Amino acid sequence: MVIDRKARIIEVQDWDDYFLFRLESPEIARLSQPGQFIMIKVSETTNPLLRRPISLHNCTGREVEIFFQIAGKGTRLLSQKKAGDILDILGPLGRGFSIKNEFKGKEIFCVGGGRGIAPLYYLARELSAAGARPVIFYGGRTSADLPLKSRFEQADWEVKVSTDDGSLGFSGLVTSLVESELRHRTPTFLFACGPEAMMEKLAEICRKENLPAEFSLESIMGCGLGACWGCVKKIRRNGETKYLKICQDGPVFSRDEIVWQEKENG
Amino acid sequence: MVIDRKARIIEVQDWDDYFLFRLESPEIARLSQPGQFIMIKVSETTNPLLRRPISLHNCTGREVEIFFQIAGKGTRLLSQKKAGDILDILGPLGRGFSIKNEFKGKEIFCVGGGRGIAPLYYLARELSAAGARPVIFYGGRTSADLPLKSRFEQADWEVKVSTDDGSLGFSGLVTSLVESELRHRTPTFLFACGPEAMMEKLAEICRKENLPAEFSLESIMGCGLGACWGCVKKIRRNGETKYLKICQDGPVFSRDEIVWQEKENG
Amino acid sequence: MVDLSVDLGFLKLKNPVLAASGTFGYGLEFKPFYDLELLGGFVVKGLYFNPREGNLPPRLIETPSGLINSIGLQGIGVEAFCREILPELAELDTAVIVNVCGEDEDEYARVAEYLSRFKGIAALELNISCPNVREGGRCPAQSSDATFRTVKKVKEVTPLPLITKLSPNVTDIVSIAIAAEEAGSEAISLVNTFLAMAVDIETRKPKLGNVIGGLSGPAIKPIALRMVFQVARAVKIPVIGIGGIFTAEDALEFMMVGASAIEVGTANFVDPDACLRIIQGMEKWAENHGIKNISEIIGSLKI
Amino acid sequence: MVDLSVDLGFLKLKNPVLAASGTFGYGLEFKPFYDLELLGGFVVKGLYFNPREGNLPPRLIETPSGLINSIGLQGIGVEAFCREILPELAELDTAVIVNVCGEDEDEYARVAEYLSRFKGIAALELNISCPNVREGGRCPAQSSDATFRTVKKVKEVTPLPLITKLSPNVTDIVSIAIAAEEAGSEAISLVNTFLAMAVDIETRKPKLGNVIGGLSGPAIKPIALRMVFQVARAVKIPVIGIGGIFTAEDALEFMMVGASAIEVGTANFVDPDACLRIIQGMEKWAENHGIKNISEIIGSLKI
Ligand SMILES: Cc1cc2nc3c(=O)[nH]c(=O)nc-3n(C[C@H](O)[C@H](O)[C@H](O)COP(=O)(O)OP(=O)(O)OC[C@H]3O[C@@H](n4cnc5c(N)ncnc54)[C@H](O)[C@@H]3O)c2cc1C
Ligand SMILES: Cc1cc2nc3c(=O)[nH]c(=O)nc-3n(C[C@H](O)[C@H](O)[C@H](O)COP(=O)(O)OP(=O)(O)OC[C@H]3O[C@@H](n4cnc5c(N)ncnc54)[C@H](O)[C@@H]3O)c2cc1C
Ligand SMILES: Cc1cc2nc3c(=O)[nH]c(=O)nc-3n(C[C@H](O)[C@H](O)[C@H](O)COP(=O)(O)O)c2cc1C
Ligand SMILES: Cc1cc2nc3c(=O)[nH]c(=O)nc-3n(C[C@H](O)[C@H](O)[C@H](O)COP(=O)(O)O)c2cc1C
Ligand code: FES
Ligand code: FES
Repeated sequence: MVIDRKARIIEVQDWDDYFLFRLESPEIARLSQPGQFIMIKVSETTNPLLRRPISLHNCTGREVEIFFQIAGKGTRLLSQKKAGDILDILGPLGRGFSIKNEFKGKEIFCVGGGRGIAPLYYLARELSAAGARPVIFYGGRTSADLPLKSRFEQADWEVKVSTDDGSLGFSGLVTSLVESELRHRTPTFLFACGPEAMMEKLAEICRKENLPAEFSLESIMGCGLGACWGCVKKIRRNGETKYLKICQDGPVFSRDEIVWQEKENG
Repeated sequence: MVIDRKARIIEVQDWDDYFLFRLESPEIARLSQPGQFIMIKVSETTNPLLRRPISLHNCTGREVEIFFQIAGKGTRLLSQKKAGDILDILGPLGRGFSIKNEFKGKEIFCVGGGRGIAPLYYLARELSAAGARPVIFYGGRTSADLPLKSRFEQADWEVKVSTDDGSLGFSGLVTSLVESELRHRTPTFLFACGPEAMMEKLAEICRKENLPAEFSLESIMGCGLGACWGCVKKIRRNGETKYLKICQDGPVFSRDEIVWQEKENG
Repeated sequence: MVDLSVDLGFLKLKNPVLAASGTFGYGLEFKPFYDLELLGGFVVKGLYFNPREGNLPPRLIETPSGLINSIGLQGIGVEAFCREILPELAELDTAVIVNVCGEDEDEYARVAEYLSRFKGIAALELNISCPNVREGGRCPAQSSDATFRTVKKVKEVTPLPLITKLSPNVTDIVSIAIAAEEAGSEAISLVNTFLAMAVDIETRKPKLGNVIGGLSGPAIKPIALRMVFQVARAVKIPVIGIGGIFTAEDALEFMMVGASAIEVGTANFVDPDACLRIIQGMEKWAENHGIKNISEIIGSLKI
Repeated sequence: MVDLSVDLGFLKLKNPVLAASGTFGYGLEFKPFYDLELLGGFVVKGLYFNPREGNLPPRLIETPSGLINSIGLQGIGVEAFCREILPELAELDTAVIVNVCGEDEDEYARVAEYLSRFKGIAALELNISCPNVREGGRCPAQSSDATFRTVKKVKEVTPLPLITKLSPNVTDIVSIAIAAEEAGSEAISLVNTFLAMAVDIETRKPKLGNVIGGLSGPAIKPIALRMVFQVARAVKIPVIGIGGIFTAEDALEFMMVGASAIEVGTANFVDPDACLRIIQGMEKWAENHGIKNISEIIGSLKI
């Protein structure tokens, strides 16, 4: 469903490579789900050509937030926008995370790697609202990749950070941090978003621990609307394994549905 | 000769569709001639792809000025630059107007149509410096097309303006204004820059009055450096009629050299 | 008031703007954006007889002013289409055109024959030009003979009007267009995508799972326009122009060189109401230029 | 230190970067920007035997990420070139390649034969692919036979190594490349420009005086890359990649799919020291990736 097409930027926060925009977008704020995303037009010319998918990072009142990293020329152009500019957007799109009634009172692991942290703030807020206890795992290469640490901490959730280079928090991959926590804790569910290798490893850990989980996948998107079949991922569902659209059937899929490694260039 | 590649914008002045930039470009300021131009990179992406040619409007000390009109997407992008930005330029390029010793003490007509006024400020200053008396004819469709009127007037030159719609000065084409002045004045030379139809008409008037003249031509330019043969115009010179490069052999050509109307799409 | 309608002979369109196959889903995906009945029509995603998996991802790569895709015609197959989608489309007061694919000449005919049993289809667009399904991107539209044979075979099994969609990956597009005309095609549409590739220099692998894909978007417009110009002068049947049309001005260029209608592809991704914007822009342009019937401008190029 | 040199067999280049014909004048135009001896080499503007006027202006039109030109090979002719320009070029310690044109097979041979009398030319690039001189843009590189005959004829009259430059306006670029190889060409370069056009909707006239021109620039890169990939796998002689190369990364993509060297065209207009930037970027990339000889990456694509 697409309900908002224009969103005014109210505030821009930046940490070199990472940016947080607060946008006025009343309908999306009212009707979206954590894990959904918007498609943003980043350029007035034909290069870059396509819109860029960005998750909803937070929704409150009439406002939504997005959090993104500069990954290439599209996100760079986006980062140059200023408060007062109007963004041309489509959204909310996709199927988000499943927040279940039985999460109430339970511990829920939310694992974000790098920019993959973006949708987890909105998710954790909704989990809290549903009475669950989110535990945030936030991994990055180095401390500069964890700009949202204090924001999550201020929200009064348990926050565990890791850096590959040991510059902040646990030294090593966030997957190892999750694994070691699982030795003495038994969460009810795990949600994750981040690099595919991270999520694949988490899926493996979860399977071993019998921990149900959902993952938010990425892909280059042509339309974001289910019209181009460009964003597909091999998914096992209803006894069939086939290409489903990340933009429409996802971006969130559950642990055992995802075929992580398809043979390449085959 | 290309001597400057970067120029910092010091000041921007704007009148809706027209812009005047003051640039720091010491070498061009020192070594250029009126009628020469620079090639400006207007975009970081590939659309628009090519640089845009813009005349030198003025040169003083370490600074040069350019004056341009928004004509399409390239000049629009240029107009969005701000003081402090660095322009990527090539210049000075081309062969400018010929200021001759015998102009001393004589009246010289300088005719600009619309954005074609741009190089005439620099020209008039050098004419003054050489002891000549420039008379500026400045034509536009309407009064909004004459933003530089007061600038020329402040320089203490005789300035005659015309508008097609009569909203300011002489009502009608600038060519008619020139024609009527020629009934009672005998200038020594005429320089002009503007729409080709205007210049062609002026060439005809000058021939009738036996008034020598030079015209600054426009063309879409690939390189501005004489390397692509993209910018040519049919020119009669040394007994031959052939395609010469506006960027290198021009942009200024003299009255009888220019073959105004070539058969089209032939 | 401008009359935007154009008459293809076998089909009268409300206006010359069609959404191009593969970029408009089965149409319904765009219902949230505007009333589909405002369109001249739309061409649904290419259909084989059976459902198809499509190609290995990644399937899309952006290039300067262009997009390479190697979808490989993933789709639900013609039976599911006729059962699940067509009934809703058939209700619409706009031209619904179905893009017909085949692994071989027989499959084209089977798909066309099957579709002919249903109501609500205005025409078939014969996609003999998809670069994404065979080794090296070969397709019938690269040979006059194969084009003639395929069109002929399909003509024999369907009463529906045929629009043959050509590939730009050829030396002489005119000879292919003439082959389609001689085989009885009611119209020609062109162009499909240009065979293209991109390499990830870090992994040293092709960026597309399928190695090679098809280039579309503004990058190709000048080449597509030239081909439409050449074909429109060479055939008597109507020509539908496709390739990088993003604005009303683009559409008008195609019509001036001889296209009776146009299809909008990649632009639908960048802006889901691109077709609507183009229709409105065309109407406004015609109004400003005192043009009463948009069809006046078809082939009006002065040379 | 990275060794950037590449060996074409008949010619060793300091580095794989050549400036492309028609975009670099006669070379000397770029002397103000950098020392021409830093280049792998450059290809001078196409020469016919006699001076040529070229086509009616306008000759250039910008398109999204592309440029259409219809220069029509204006130039001074081979005699004036050898008299006025070549002596200065011959002094340069870099590969000077001359782009050879002809109205017919005989003229190609005459130009090549004449050039062979002079010192300082490293190779001839046979421009059998210029779209701007004949009706409808036809050229020998659109037919295997004409390609074979033209190359063969030129081979007979010159001891200079031949690089045959192919047109992308063909159905099967591989078959043309093979024809050139079989006729004895020492190398293949591709691509020349794509036939294209643009219309001014206000005047309803083609934007180019010549109606049709050739498209170059980043827009065509993905198609050119695919063609170089296909040709490099099919021939044994070295392949020089051309088409929309603006950055070192672009150049590396072409080399990975099999090009032994590359030519930079339109980029020289946008940035007169584009070639230098590309050479430096390549060197830096190789350094960062621990590559000692740039020639290691030729054809290193993993599929
Ligand atoms: C559903 C979804 C939600 C997302 N949410 C966020 C978010 O909240 N914050 C955030 O920072 N990023 C998010 N992303 C990723 C973001 O869309 C990409 O980083 C962005 O599109 C890259 O565009 P670019 O022009 O900056 O980079 P490009 O120059 O296009 O590419 C840079 C590199 O990123 C790769 N890439 C390009 N597009 C994508 C893509 N869509 N997904 C993955 N890799 C890509 C390219 O292959 C290339 O290697 C999300 C992606 C998806 C699919
Ligand atoms: C030597 C020279 C000096 C110039 N000096 C000035 C100056 O001082 N101030 C100023 O305002 N303009 C000047 N121009 C004109 C200016 O270069 C063009 O207006 C500009 O390039 C248009 O670019 P655009 O992207 O804004 O328009 P586009 O979107 O590219 O085109 C808009 C329209 O202008 C036409 N056009 C495009 N480029 C040119 C061109 N180079 N010459 C003529 N028409 C063109 C197009 O065909 C189209 O109709 C000069 C041109 C030349 C050749
Ligand atoms: C993602 C994608 C999928 C496509 N699928 C089809 C298809 O199924 N059948 C077809 O005939 N053309 C298909 N095409 C080609 C388009 O219909 C159109 O011919 C081409 O994209 C050029 O137009 P454009 O530049 O406006 O996109 C597809 C194009 C894209 C980008
Ligand atoms: C203005 C211009 C003139 C050209 N003239 C020639 C020529 O004389 N001979 C030739 O073989 N190619 C000529 N070309 C083609 C280029 O050498 C090159 O093959 C083509 O532009 C593609 O490369 P690019 O995208 O890097 O420009 C010309 C290209 C342009 C843009
Ligand atoms: S992005 Fe187009 S179908 Fe998902
Ligand atoms: S613009 Fe290239 S030669 Fe004049």
